[in-house]
Amino acid sequence: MGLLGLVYYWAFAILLMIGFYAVIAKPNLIKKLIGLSIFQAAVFLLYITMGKVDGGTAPILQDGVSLYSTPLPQVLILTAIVVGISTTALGLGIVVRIKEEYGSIEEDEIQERDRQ
Amino acid sequence: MIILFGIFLLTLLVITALAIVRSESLFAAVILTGIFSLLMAANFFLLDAADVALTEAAIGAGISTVLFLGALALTGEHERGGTRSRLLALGVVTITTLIVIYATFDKPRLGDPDAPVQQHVGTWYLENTPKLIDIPNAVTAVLGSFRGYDTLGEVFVVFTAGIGVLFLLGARSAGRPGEIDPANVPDEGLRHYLVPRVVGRMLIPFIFLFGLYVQFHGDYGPGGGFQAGAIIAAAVILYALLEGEAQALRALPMRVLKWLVAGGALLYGAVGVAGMLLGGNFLDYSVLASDPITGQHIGIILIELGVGITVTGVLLCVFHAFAARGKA
Amino acid sequence: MYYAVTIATLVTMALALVRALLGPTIYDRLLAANMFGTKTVLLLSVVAFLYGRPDFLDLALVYALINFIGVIAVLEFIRERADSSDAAQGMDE
Amino acid sequence: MALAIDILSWVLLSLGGIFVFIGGLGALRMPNLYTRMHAASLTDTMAAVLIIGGIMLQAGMTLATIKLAAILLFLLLTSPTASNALASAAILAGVQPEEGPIKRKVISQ
Repeated sequence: MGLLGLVYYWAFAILLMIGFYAVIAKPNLIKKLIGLSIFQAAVFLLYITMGKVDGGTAPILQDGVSLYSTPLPQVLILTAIVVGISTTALGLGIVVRIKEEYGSIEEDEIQERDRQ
Repeated sequence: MIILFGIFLLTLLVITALAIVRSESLFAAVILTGIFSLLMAANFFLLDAADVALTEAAIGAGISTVLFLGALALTGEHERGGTRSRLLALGVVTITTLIVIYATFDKPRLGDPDAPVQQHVGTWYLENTPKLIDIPNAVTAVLGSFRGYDTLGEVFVVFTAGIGVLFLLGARSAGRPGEIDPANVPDEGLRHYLVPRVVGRMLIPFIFLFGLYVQFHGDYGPGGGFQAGAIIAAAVILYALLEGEAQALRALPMRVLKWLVAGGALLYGAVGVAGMLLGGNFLDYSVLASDPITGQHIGIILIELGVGITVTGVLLCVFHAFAARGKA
Repeated sequence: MYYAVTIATLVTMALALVRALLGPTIYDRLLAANMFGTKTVLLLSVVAFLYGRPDFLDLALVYALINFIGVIAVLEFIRERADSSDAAQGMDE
Repeated sequence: MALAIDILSWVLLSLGGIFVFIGGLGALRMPNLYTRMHAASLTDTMAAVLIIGGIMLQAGMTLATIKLAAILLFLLLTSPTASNALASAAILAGVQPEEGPIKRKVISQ
């Protein structure tokens, strides 16, 4: 295995930072939210990667199988996915209201209007 | 061999993420997000997380696309482009990536049986699921019983998010959302597109049936309330897309949806209180029946039902709130 | 043999992704996303057997049932946009 | 008998793999949207029938075969529907099908 076993973590790091870049560098609020959901997905990937065990199988018990991947990270992430979409919906709701009040969803234009 | 497949999928995942961030059109970004979700689900499946993959599938195929498109319809679909202090951001991101990658060298390799994750409480759950709860799906056992408090908290977060969206988008719009008079909306939805309409209508009952199967089969295979809630919400959203908002609201009025949102969370809490009244702890299901294991089974089925009802209600409320805002 | 099918599916996913990245119109991307969905169903079915746990076919079933909702949503989105601005919008991007 | 079923299922699976690949190639190389759609949707359907048929032969008479049959049925219904909806959306938005011999255009963003 060696380094091959770390590639998943590297992908996690890269995805995390792609999402983070969208959040800090893109002025568009919806783009920021999409970036945030990429960030979120990267964290999901990290948890699930840690739970995997060699030669194991999914933690749904079956006769004749003795090695299972650990169920705990899967439980945490399963609920987090549904919570993630709900909070994203809340964020989109806020963006829609901002658009209605400010007429724009670009961060700098909103700040411009706030200064006036 | 499987690990190579996984790494290939991860490469595609990273490329897709880059394309999403670079894309100027938000519409294109949303469609690429659909591909991202498919890749994510395939990866979860390769990593032995069948339940998680099922959740990602139920949410990613349809619902998230529909929500983002609903928001785009209200805000415009093009990014103005231009990036503030791009070099600074790139620098920060590159340095952080390198630090995180450097840190991964201390992590246990993928699938290492001696990793800390495999040592402590996870093993305990796997050993005790057959003894204490006696259902095959350890994920459902942990979700519903061992960590029932956690799940209760998550359900309340979903509940709160739903209420938040209703507050934000329900306020101060001309026609109050959900209260549109169905008779006044003459022609909407895809009524004139016969192929999607006929096939879609034919499939809706099957999607419902499959949602119920996922809900109640969750003890024995991948599934449970979270996934089933998303699948059933997808079926209703499909109906709304094909026949128009008004028709969907006539079939399942906003009033009912709000009851569903609150009722599911309430059912979950009530199961916990029932345990207390019967002499156990909060969310201790073993006192619900004379035999503790039967009690656990009853408790898990009831709370999963509560979860499913709340998730369906919240996702549908959010969908209708966005759609109604567009028409008001 | 399952491996061969898996590899063919993965390569096709890569080709579809290239199409999704090249565009040029939004509908090319959507076509690629839709292809990706079908390929994922096939991949998941094959891998379920590769792992020897055919009870996980439920996952492929979810995608087979609800993956087309995304395309329907785009059609509805375009229809509403065309309705609200009667003038033809032309191609995206 | 078992050998015959094995061979048949391998043949189906490999044909399916070839179809999948051809579909991907078509979606990538065809010159415009509607031809790409044609390549992708036709091979999608054929490949699904072949591959899932091949797995069904391997699975034998089990619950898995019934689930596979359901997957195949729903794929056969939804995949062409999605193509239809996609084409409708493209036409509605004004993407014109080209007539006559198709010239390969330079792809520009």
